[in-house]
Order: sequence, then C-alpha cells, then structure tokens
Amino acid sequence: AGEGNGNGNGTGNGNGNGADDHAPIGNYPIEGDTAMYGWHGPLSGILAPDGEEQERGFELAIDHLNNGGGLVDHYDPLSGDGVLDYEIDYVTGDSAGDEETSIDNVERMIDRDNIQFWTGGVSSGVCQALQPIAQRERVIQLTSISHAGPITGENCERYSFRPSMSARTSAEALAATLPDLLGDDVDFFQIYLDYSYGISNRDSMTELMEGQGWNEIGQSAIAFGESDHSSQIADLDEADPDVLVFTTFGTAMADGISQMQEAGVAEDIDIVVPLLSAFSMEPAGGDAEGVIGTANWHPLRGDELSETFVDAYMDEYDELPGQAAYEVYDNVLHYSAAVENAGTFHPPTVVRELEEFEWNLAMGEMAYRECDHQASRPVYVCRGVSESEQQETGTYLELVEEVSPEDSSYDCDIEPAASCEMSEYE
Amino acid sequence: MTLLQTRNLTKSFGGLVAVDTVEIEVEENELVSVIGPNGAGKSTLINLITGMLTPTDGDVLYRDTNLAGKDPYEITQLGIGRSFQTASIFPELTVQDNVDVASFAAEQGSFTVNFLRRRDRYDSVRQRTADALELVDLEDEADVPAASLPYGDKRRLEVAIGLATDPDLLFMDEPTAGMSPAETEMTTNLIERMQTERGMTIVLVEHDMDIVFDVSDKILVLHRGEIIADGTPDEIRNDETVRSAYLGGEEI
Amino acid sequence: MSLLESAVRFTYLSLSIASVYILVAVGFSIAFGTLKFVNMAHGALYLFGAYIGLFVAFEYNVGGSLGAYSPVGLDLGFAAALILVPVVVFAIGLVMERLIANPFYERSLLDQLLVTFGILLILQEFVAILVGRGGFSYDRTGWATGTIPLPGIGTASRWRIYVIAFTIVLLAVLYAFYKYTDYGLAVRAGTEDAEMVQMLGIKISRPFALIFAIGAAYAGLGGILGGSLFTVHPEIGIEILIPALLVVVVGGVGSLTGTIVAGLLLGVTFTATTRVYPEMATASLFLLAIIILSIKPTGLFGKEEVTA
Amino acid sequence: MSEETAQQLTDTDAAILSWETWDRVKHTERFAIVAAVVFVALWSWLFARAPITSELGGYHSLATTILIWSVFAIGFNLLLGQTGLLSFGHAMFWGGGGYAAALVSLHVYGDPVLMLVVGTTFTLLLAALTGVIALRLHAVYFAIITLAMGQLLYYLATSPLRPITGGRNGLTGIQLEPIFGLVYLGMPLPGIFGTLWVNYEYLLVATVFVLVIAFVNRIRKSPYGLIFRAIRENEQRVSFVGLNVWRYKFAAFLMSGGIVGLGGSLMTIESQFAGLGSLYWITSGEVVIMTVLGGVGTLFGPVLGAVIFLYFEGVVDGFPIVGRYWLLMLATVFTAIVWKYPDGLWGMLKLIASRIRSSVEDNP
Amino acid sequence: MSLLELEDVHSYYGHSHILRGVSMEVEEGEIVSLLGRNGAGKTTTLRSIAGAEPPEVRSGHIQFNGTDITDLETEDVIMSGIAIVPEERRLFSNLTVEENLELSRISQNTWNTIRRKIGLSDPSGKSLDELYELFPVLEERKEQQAGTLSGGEQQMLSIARTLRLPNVELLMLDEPSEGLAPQIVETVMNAIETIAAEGTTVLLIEQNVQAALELADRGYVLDMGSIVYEGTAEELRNEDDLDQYLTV
Ligand SMILES: Nc1ncnc2c1ncn2[C@@H]1O[C@H](COP(=O)(O)OP(=O)(O)OP(=O)(O)O)[C@@H](O)[C@H]1O
Ligand SMILES: Nc1ncnc2c1ncn2[C@@H]1O[C@H](COP(=O)(O)OP(=O)(O)OP(=O)(O)O)[C@@H](O)[C@H]1O
Ligand SMILES: [Mg+2]
Ligand SMILES: [Mg+2]
Repeated sequence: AGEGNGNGNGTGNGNGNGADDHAPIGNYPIEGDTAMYGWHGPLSGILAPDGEEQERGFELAIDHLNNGGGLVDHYDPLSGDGVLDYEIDYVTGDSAGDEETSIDNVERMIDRDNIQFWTGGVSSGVCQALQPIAQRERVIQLTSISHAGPITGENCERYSFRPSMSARTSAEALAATLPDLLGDDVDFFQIYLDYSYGISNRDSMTELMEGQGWNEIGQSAIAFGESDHSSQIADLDEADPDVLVFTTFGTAMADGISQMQEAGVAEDIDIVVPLLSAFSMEPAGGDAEGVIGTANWHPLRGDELSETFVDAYMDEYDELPGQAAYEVYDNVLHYSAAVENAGTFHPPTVVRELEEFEWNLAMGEMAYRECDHQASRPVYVCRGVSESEQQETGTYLELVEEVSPEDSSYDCDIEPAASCEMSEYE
Repeated sequence: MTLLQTRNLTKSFGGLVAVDTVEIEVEENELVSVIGPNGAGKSTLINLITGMLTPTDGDVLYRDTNLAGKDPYEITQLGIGRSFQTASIFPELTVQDNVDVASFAAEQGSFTVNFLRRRDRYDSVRQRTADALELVDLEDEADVPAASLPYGDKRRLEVAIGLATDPDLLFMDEPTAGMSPAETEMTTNLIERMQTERGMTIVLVEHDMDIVFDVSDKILVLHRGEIIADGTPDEIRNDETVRSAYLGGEEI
Repeated sequence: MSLLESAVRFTYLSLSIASVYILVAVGFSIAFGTLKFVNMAHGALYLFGAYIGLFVAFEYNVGGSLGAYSPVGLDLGFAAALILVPVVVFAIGLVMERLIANPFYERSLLDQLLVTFGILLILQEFVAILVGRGGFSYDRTGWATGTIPLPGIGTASRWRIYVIAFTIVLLAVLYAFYKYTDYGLAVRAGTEDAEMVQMLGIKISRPFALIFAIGAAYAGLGGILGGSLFTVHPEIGIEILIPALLVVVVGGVGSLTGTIVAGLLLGVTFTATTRVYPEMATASLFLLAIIILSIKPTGLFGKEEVTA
Repeated sequence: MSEETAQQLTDTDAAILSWETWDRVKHTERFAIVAAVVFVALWSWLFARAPITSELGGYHSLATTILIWSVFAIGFNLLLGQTGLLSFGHAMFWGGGGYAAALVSLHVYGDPVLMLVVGTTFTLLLAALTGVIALRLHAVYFAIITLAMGQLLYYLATSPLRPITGGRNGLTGIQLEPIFGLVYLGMPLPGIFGTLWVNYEYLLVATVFVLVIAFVNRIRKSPYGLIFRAIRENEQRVSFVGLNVWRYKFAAFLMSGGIVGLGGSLMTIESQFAGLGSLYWITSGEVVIMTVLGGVGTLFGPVLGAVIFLYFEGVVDGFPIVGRYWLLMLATVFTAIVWKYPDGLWGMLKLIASRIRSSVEDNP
Repeated sequence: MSLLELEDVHSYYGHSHILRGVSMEVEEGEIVSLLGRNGAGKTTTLRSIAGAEPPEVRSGHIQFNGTDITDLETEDVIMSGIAIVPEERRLFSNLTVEENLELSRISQNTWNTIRRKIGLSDPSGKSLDELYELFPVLEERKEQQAGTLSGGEQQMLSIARTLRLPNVELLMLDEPSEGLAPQIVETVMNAIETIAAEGTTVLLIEQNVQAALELADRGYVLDMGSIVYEGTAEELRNEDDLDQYLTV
C-alpha cells in the first residue's frame, strides 16, 4: 500500500466521528486516525505523461494537507494538519488505460485500503467504467481531464463529479472565442476519433460553431489507435476549408499534424484541437505550433494562487506543472474542504455538500451543478508555441484567452446534461 | 472371394506417372508381396489404396465398395490397416497408450461423443491392446515412452499399432528395414501367424528377397509404375524381365 | 482534385504503407521461415530503429530518467541516421542472435514466442524508463519533407515517394544477397539438420548469425522509415508486430515473394478501406487474412512442410 | 506439495511409505477435485485476510478475479495443452461470453445463472462457427487466423456494432438480480463463511471453478484426453488408425471455447461491466502467457499462472516507487521462468519437489 | 605412414562406454570394410572419426594425413578431406534434389561462393553430369523436394551428395545399400569401386557382408566396441568362425 508522507499529529481522537451518528456506508466510518485517499490513472501506455503529472500533483496535495504549504495555506477550510483530525494517507494504482484493470485496481483501493475518495485518470472510457463502481461502493470519485459528454450525461452517477471541462464546455468556450481569433463565416472541416470522446466533441462543435455562423463543409472519422491519417487528409485536402477541427489526443494528434504538414495541406489551414494536454503536445513537439484548443488551467495564467502552486511544485519536482498536475491537486483540496464543511467523511453528506460546493482556487471560480455534477468553470483557450519558446517557458501552450464560467456553461436541459438521471444517495 | 481390386489406378506427380493404370486383385486371406526397383511406385500404390493420396484416375474397390473420395479414417474403419515405411508413432506417449489409440478406434468407431466416460472403464480396449503388444512381444515395454525405444522396437510398435486397428487387410511397407537379422526373423514369423491364425489378408512391400520368396502366396512386380509381372514365387523367380529389371545378379 | 491525382495519391499512399510493412515483415519472415525462429523481439528492433534514428538525427527534450540531461541527441541530421541506423541495428541483431535466438533454435515454437515477447516487453519498458512514455515525431529536414510537383497531375508527398524508392532498392539488395551467396540455402538446410550441414563441411553458425542480423537491420530501417511517417513511442514495437505477422503468414512463412506480395496487398486494402470506411481500415486487414488463409491454408506462397 | 515433503523429512522409512501412497492418491480423479475444493475454500481468506499471507497485499475482489481468469486459462489450456493447437483469438470467447451475459442482463433479466447460460451458449455457437474455418489450418497459420478472427470481432464491436456493444465505452450499468430469485450475490455470508468467502458472489465463482476443474480433469482421463494428445503428436497417424481427427479437434475447440465463455460471463458478473479490452488480442496474449508461465498441459498450472500475472497487474502496480515498473517486473519474471523451465512454474515445483524427495530417499 | 589411424579410441554416450579401445589403420588408396552386428559400434566409430557429438571421445587419438583430428569440429574434419555418407539418409527434405547437391559446393569463404555463382571458379568434386550418369533417376527428379523421393532414391541422393564434395581423400559410407533394390545395390558397389580406382580411399560399413567383402581389400570386425578380428578380404571370406560376430 502507499506510504503516507509527513507526520501530522496522530493524536486526533480516532473515533472523532463517533460523535456524528451516521449509519455505516461505503468505507465509512473510518477506523483508526488516518483517512485514505486514492489516485488512479495511467502510468503505463501512451497516456502516461499526464498520469505521471497527476500522480505528482496528488502526492504534493497530500503532503500539503498534512503539513501545510502550497494552496492549503491560502484556503480557509483547510488546516494543514490533516482533515477533521485525521491524518491523510494515500494509495495509487495504474489504470494502464484499460477498463478491466482499472476496475480491479479501484476495487483494491476501496476493498483493501478503505479509501474515502479517489481522483485521477485521463481516458474517458476508463472513467465511465469506474463511475458505476463509485456509485455501487458509495465512494466518491472526482474525475479529471476525461472529456467525453456522457460522463456528466447519460452515464452520470451521484457519487461521481467532474470538476474538469466536458466536451460541451470546451465547445461553448471555443464558440465564444474562435470567431474573434479566426474570423466569422468560416468554412470548417472535422476529423474526429471514432468514439465517445471524439463524437461528443464533434457534435458540440458542429452545433455551436454553426450557431456562430461558421459552416461545416465536411467530416472524416479516424479509427481509435490508428496512426495513419492519409485518407482523412485526402478528404481534408479535397474539402479545402479555412479551419480544421481535429478531435484527437496523444500520439494520434502528433501523427495527424505531422502528416498534414508532410502532405503540404497544413500551411493555409488553422487547426483547432478542442482539448489540449501534455500527452498530446509532447509528441507533437514543434509541429503543434499555432494549434488552438482549450485547457483546464494554465501554469502561466499569472494569478497569485497559480504562482503559489507553481512555486510549490517546482520546489518539489523542478519542472513546470501542467493542467493535469494542478487539476488533481485541486481535486484533493476541494474535496477535503467539502469534508471539513460537512464536518464528516460520511459519503452521502459529503456528496450533498459537494452538490452545492463552490470554490475559487488557481482555476478561478468553480461550482458543481446538482443536476449533472458537471462543474461550471472558467475555460482557458490556449495556442501551441514554437519549439524554441517551449525550451524557454517550459510549457507547450500559451494562454490566449480566459473564458468566464457564464460563457462556457450550458443549461441542465440540453445535451449532454439533459439525459443525466441522477442515481440515489444512500 | 476378391477382397480388394483396383481399376486402372493411376497417380502422377506433375510429369511423372508414379503409378500407371495398375490393376490388381487381392483374394481373401492371401499374402501378396509387391516388389520392384526403388521409385517403382510401391509406397505410392499403398498410399493410394489407404487414402493418403488421391488417385489421378481409376478407383479402388474393397468388398465391392468404392473407396473413391473416402477419408483415411473411413477406409481404416472399413478394415484396411497399414504400417508405415518409416515408423509413424506417438513419441511422447507410452507404448501402451500408442496402441490404445488404435484399439479405441477399433472398438469405438471413428468418433464417439461420450467424453465423460473414464478410459479405464473400457475393458475391451485394454484387452485388445494387451493382445497386440503380446503379438510383437513388447508387453514388458508397455509403460516406457515410445521415443526411448531402440529403432528396431519402434518398428515393432509400428506393427502393433497396425494390428490393433483390427484390419482384415493389412499393408506393410518394408516392415523389416533397419531391423537386425533376429528381429527380421521374428517379424517374418509374426506375418505368417497373422495370416494363418487370424485369417488376415496381407500386402507386403519388401526389398529383402529371402523374406518375399519365403512367405508370399503371390508376388506383384512393379516397374516404373506398371505391373510387369505377377504370379507365384516360382513363376517370378524364373521370369526374365523381372531378373533384368529388378533382381539383377542376385541369387535366390 | 482530378481523378488522376487521387489515383496517384492512392498509389503512393498504399505503396508507402506497404513499404513499412514489408521492411519489417521481411526480417521477421527470414527469421521465421529460414531460421525456424519466431522472434517477437523483432518488434524491439523496429523500436530501436525508430528511436536510434530519432536521437542520431535530432535533439529532443525527453521525459524519463534521461530527462535531466535534456536535450538528448547527436543532432547529426536525418541522412546520417539513415546510414547509421541499419549498421547499429545490424550489430544489435548479431548480439540478439547470440544471446537470445541461439539458445532457442531447438526449443518449441511456443517457448520462442513467449520468451521473445517477454524480451520485447522488457526492452520496451527500458526505453520508456529512459526517455519517457510520451512520443516524439521526426521533424524531417528539408530534402525529406514537403511535396514534389507531378507535372500535369498535381503533387505527391516527397518523403513517401522516397520511402517507396528506398524500399525497392533494399529489396533488390536482399534479392542479390540470396542469389549470389549460399547463406540462405545453408541456413534452410541447417534448420532441418544442423549436424548434417556440418558433415558437408559448412560452418553453420556464421550464416545463422548473418541472416538474423540482416533481418534485424531491415527491421531497423523499417523503424526509421515508419517512425518518420508516424510518431515514435515505446509501444510501436508491439503495434507493428501484428501487421508484420499478418504479412508474413498471409504471404506464406519463409517465402520472400509471398511477404512482398502480401505486404502490397495489405497496404492497398488498408488504403482502400480508409477511403470508404475509415473506422474499419485495420479490421479489413484481418478480414483479408481470414479470407486468404481459408482459401489457401498455408498462405499465398507457403508450401507444405515435408517431414521425412 | 513441497511442504508435504517437508513434513516427511522426519522419518524416512515412513516418508517413503507415505510417498508411495501419495503417488497413488495424487493420480486419482477424486484427489484433483478435493484439492480444488480445499483451494477455493481457503484461497480468498489466505490471499486477502489471513494473518501473515495477506501482508502480500492481496484483496478479496482480486481473489475472485483470479479464480475467474483461472477458468479462462484452464479452458484455453484444454485446447493448447491437449491438442497442441495454439489459438491467438481466445479473447473472442472471453469477450464474447462477457458481452452476451451483459446484454441479457441489460435487455432481458439479470439472473447470474441466466447470464452464465446465455454467455456460454453464445460462445459455443461462436466456437462452432470459427472452428469450422480455423481448424483446417495448422500450427502458426491456425494461430494467425484465430488472431484475425478475434481482432475482426474486436473492430466490429468497436464501430459497426456500437449501438449494441456501446463501443469504446463498453456496457455499464449492469444490474444483477438475485440468483434464482433467492439472494443477491453481493450479500455478505454469515459468520465463519463470511470470513472465508465474504459473499455469495465468491461462492458462485468458486463453484464454477471447481466444476470446470472436475470437467477438464474428466476429459483428460477419458479417451478424448488420450486421442487429443495423440493428435498433438502425430495427426496423420491418428487418422490412419481410423479416428476422425477433425471431429476430435472440433470437440476440443468447442469445449475450450465454452469454458472460456463461461469465464467471460463470470467476469461480467464480477465487474458488472463488459468492455472492448476483453476482446482485444492483448487479452489473448495474456492468457497464453498465464498458461505457459504456469505450465502447459497441466491441470493446475494455468491457475498458478493466473495468480502470478494478476498479482503483478493488480497489486504490485500499487507498490510505492517500484509500482510503476510492474510490467517490466512481470515480463522479466515470466521470461526468466519460461527460459529456464519449459514446463513452467508447475514443472519447476515438480522438479524441486522431486529433488528434495530423492535427496531424502538417497540418504536414509 | 597410413592415411587414417585410430589409436586406442574410447567413446561414450553419456555414461555408456561404447568404444572400448578401437585401433585401426586405413592405407592410402585401399578399400577397408568395417563389419559387425547391430549395436557393435560401427556407426559410433564413424561418428568418432568425424568429430560428431554424441559420442564423446574420452581417450585415444585419431590421425588423418599425419595431423591429429581427434578434437576438430566436424566441419573442419570434412574440410581436411574426409567425406561421409551417414546412416539414416539425413537429406534436407524441404530442399529440392538439386539444392541438396548444391550444398556440397558451398565453401566457407563467401567471396569464393560469389565467384563461383558468377562462374569465375569451380571447385573440384564430381560434376552434376557425372552424378546423374551414375544415378539417372536423380536427374528426372532434380526439381522435387527430397522428402518426397522414394526410400531408395533418397539413399542414392545421399551418396551422390557426398561424392560432390570437393577434394575428398577418404570416403566413409555407413550401410549404403540399406533399402536399395538388389540391382541398385550393384550400381552403388560398382560406383564405389570406380571411385576407389580413381584414387579415393574408402571405409565401408555394411550389414551385407558378401557385397562388402567383394570390394574390400581388408576388413575389420567390431564387436562390443572393440576390434575382434582383422585381415584381408580373402582371409575374412574364408574365416568361418567369423559368423559368431556377424549373425545373432
Ligand atoms: N509427393 C511427391 N511428389 C513428386 N513425386 C513423388 C511424390 N511422392 C513420390 N514421388 C515419386 O514417385 C515415385 C514412386 O515413389 P514410391 O515411394 O512409391 O517408390 P517405392 O516403390 O516405394 O520406392 P522405394 O522402394 O525406394 O521405397 C518416386 O520416383 C518418387 O520420387
Ligand atoms: N545416441 C545414442 N545414445 C545412447 N546410446 C546410443 C546412441 N546411439 C547408439 N547408441 C548405442 O551404442 C551402441 C552402438 O551403436 P552403433 O549405432 O554404433 O551400432 P552399429 O554398429 O552402427 O549398429 P547398426 O548396424 O544397427 O547401425 C548401441 O548399443 C546403441 O544402443
Ligand atoms: Mg517405398
Ligand atoms: Mg549403424
């Protein structure tokens, strides 16, 4: 099992929550005076770059919870001396990007290690496979990065929250900014990964961009895990649009872009990739210069809290953190804050607390919606930078615009939110 | 009565006609030898009859049923067994198991669906195996893996498997090749016993003329795929064409 | 876009994909067909080819345990890589033959399969630990990128054309090797009965090593060519295995002609299906394999093994 | 078996005596079944809750998963170990059974037994269909065509059949009804049973496990076992003693497929999820590794293989620091073992046991 | 000084001690036959000379042309001028007849091979034509996979292959007449005679004693792994208590 770092006082009265009299549920009540948190994400496979960042962010957060430091010192609900008199210990697991394995590993953290909640993960597929477990076991899951619509749509669960953007959130934000950046009445073409992540992005983009007066002049699907884009590029070339909306991630994005350049179609087309993250940018290297997309956070957004986090992170790992690292860090903190406010780890109570929880840390004004557990949140529209800039700034993206929660949110009665039927509390 | 009969049986490999419009008849309980130079087509002839090769032309009648298009296992089930020129056994199985496979086929047919019945419940199979091993006297080796048998014994096991399939008609392709004089001796006796005691019909391919002329009722001489002579050992012994084509200076 | 142009594009797209398949499969086929050795670690040679090429040609910021020393690489340029990679991977092949293949020639196909697959995994993980699991893409230098104009037709991707030409040359070389030396013959005989080959006065170990290493070098080249078309990440070694296996087996184990024909066939099929039904592009390769194998159970050019 | 010998060290004569009886016993059919029962009875407890052994970090749901994968491996081994046919597409039966079970529970009714029956029946059909084509091929060609079939199914499930299979997201929200309308599998067992087996789900899995062991063991002891092995050694000869080789192969393929499908359905019941991963060729590869690692052609070897493999994937990956290298460690372990012991772990144990034993017998 | 000289050779298969001190000599240009019943150790002797393993030669010396070849690798023994027709035919079943014959020309030096391929050099040894003249059937079969040859044809090919080796000084044959039709046996024996006449020394192992002694100048009889009788063919033919060593 994972090793707790820090030596927060073990004196906190073990059955401090014998005080509050809830019936046992999930891993509640906690025995002893340490509460277990879990992180679960990709450490092997092509998603690992983000997974590794997440794990670092997670460990840093635990450290700060127990010993203070980082944003904990700037966040009233948290004492820097554990949570509710409990010292926080943690365990981790490798999702290997595979659903079956993920289920086993999360069950391990729940069964054996009695975690109170877990966060982390990148793949939407894995995320959706785990949501029912959270519900079944009554253990809270805070997702991260996973972008597919159904997570806070048809597959939503009472015990699963998404603080990060959904495909729709990104699309809303892009709709609000792209016209200014790339002009009005633009012809755009879509190449998308043929599964829920790609499809939900495709649909949102079609609907919202056409809403902005852009017109879609074609689509071309690419199979998941397929590295050869030649035929999609052929379609693209024939359609000859002004903008390409390219919903993809990881090495596939790098493949696509470098193959477009090689085929000589990239020059006069602006490329939009709705979700941008390390595991996509790293392989693309310089090729991704000028690519526009959204992120959950940007290390150089310049506000004081972000800087505090960046400093803390750099001290620990001397490299610039990406959104993956911060998101998970933030998740650990705001979950703990919710627990402090609720005064108990009792899952249903914490869920109710989270459902109207609002917080404002390095990502800006955040709040969960009761209807679908999707966070309404700011969105950071970014653009890929040249190799040389990457060298000096240490990040692949420059921040272009910060879109307010209002402009990036959508109502509970439209897709995907509309088809979310919340499951029960107890 | 006639047990086996071929009608202008022919097999050609590309240009080469290995077996050329061969017509033979084998009577019940007869011991027929097939001799001929190397490459004459003896093994091929056997392969055609036992279904290992499909004839280019002509057909084979066994007890008046036409074997054309039948699979080897069907033909074996009809009562035609064979032993191979180079021992063809199951190296990692014990001698006992080697023969059991054949016995099971003989007792239970080509495929039975009862896969939940324990092996040791099939007494008749046990019995048949025991007999076959006794005939070639390998019963003492019953539990050793076939692979570790000396070459001569492997050849005998080969024969035992052939016997256990309980054929009415048995083809033996150079059964004594690579056997020591002693083993050869005992094999010859075995062949005769099978004919007399079991009323088996046997077709024998051999280069060892002493054996051939000693045991055969009838001898067929094959040359370049064609039957150039057939008759009793004496007739063959004095046949000029045969001498020149095959026997050479050998004294018999 | 003119019909002619799309026809041309279709041709060079499918050929360039086929080229990569073939280069990798050829080595696999040599080891499998000639040496009777199933070498899953062949995927690792492809992997090495791609990564060595990468770090010979350029400099990169890497993750993993070398991350501290970033940027890593010799930065000698792409051309240098094309020369160096085959040489280095050839050497790696020699070592692999001695250390891994040699002890396993006599072992069962299954043992070979598993041990070599295990070794592939080990090597892949080492690469991942050294330079991280994230991928890289070749930023190809001028002469190897962009398009070349085809008068009256349009343009074609320069690099893909080069890849095709390159492959043709390499195959010609291989053909010559087989025609003008007896190594192939000696090795095929050696896999049937090594001692007998020695009884004919032939030192069998050298041809074995040489043939194996040549196969390796080709996989390495496949790696740098494939790597330059797609991105490079630690799992490409495993990813390439399946197409390579398909090509080898559909073509008929041990037949170089078969390997080449199958490679082309799969390349064309792939490109064709991507045009009409992209989601099933890869699937079409498997369908093709099923069809061909059920019609010809030993592959297009495979002949029955004779056991006598 | 090794601690068995350990006790014997005390008095050699007694030892040799008891060894003779031991040799007799261990080959009887009943022994295998008793062994299996004892194993499943203690397995979860030893693995997840017993004082010392559970320190290794096992946990109940993994104990269950391991039993299920064992069923997979045993079924696969029935084909590979007996007839020598190496299939690279068994994921199609594992996943096929899983999806079938999931679909019946989603669209008809979620009684676990119903799910098992439907899952198994579906795979039997699938095996019949694929077997007819694949079994005409030999050796590596067989391996590849099965691989191709499996992959084709995988891609069909990914895209064209997405409405049915849920594509990449797989099938979630599977509701289990009480078994025979009596108890929910999730219900905890009372008292000592609770300590040993936790809940009814484990009971179900354990039962299936034992039944499969008993079945396979019987096959091996029936004439089929003999004929399968004969086919592996010399197919031609088998047909020349008058046996219909094709039908026997087909039978083996069906049995193997059916057992694997049964396992797949169990997996769906356990994880209440059916996903594409279960159809992917990597899954076929994993079961090959487990089987060979444990010992091809042995009855319990595959179980050993499954334990080791899943222990790394499901426990070691959570270890601090070294955790992320689990795949590297796993690969190293199985490569080393297969390299050194062609008969896998089971063969290794046998070897060690016999060493100890002879060393004892030699110097009384 | 004799061409081949065995001096108190002891050979083992694992623990079993097979050759118990075999000493024999073969003079340049003569035909020597080695007789003995099954399991006497004939093949073992031959393998010991060829440096093939198993068996393992634990003591004794084998001299060829005055140099000690006891510890040489098989291929080097062959290179030094010894050719072998092994017991079982040992053909390469999947290669064609011609490829089987081609193998005998492969030199260890790649460069030579290439030169040969483009027709610059051609090492000695019997030419294809000469071989086909000896065994006409092989020419008809040259494109055929050796494994599909008839038993006897395989034996012929096995002999022909060896005759094709360049610069053979000593030819060793292990039961060359096994599985051959009587008149082919004659052909083979005549062939051996001519080869010997051309100056190649021959060591012949045979079950078929008559045939053997007709050719041989001298003979050795092996029993239980040691030489029990030695003499000229003449002496051997007239020696009647020889039978005790040959039949069983
Ligand atoms: N599969 C095949 N392809 C081509 N030719 C073949 C094949 N099988 C046999 N032959 C040829 O057919 C002829 C007859 O072969 P067969 O084995 O019947 O001879 P045989 O009479 O048994 O000779 P032997 O006494 O030497 O065994 C031979 O010349 C052989 O080369
Ligand atoms: N590979 C082996 N391992 C163990 N013992 C062997 C091996 N090969 C031969 N032997 C034994 O060595 C002894 C001599 O065998 P060898 O083959 O030399 O006899 P031989 O004189 O050639 O008989 P044959 O006339 O049958 O060829 C025999 O007892 C045989 O059992
Ligand atoms: Mg023959
Ligand atoms: Mg011998």
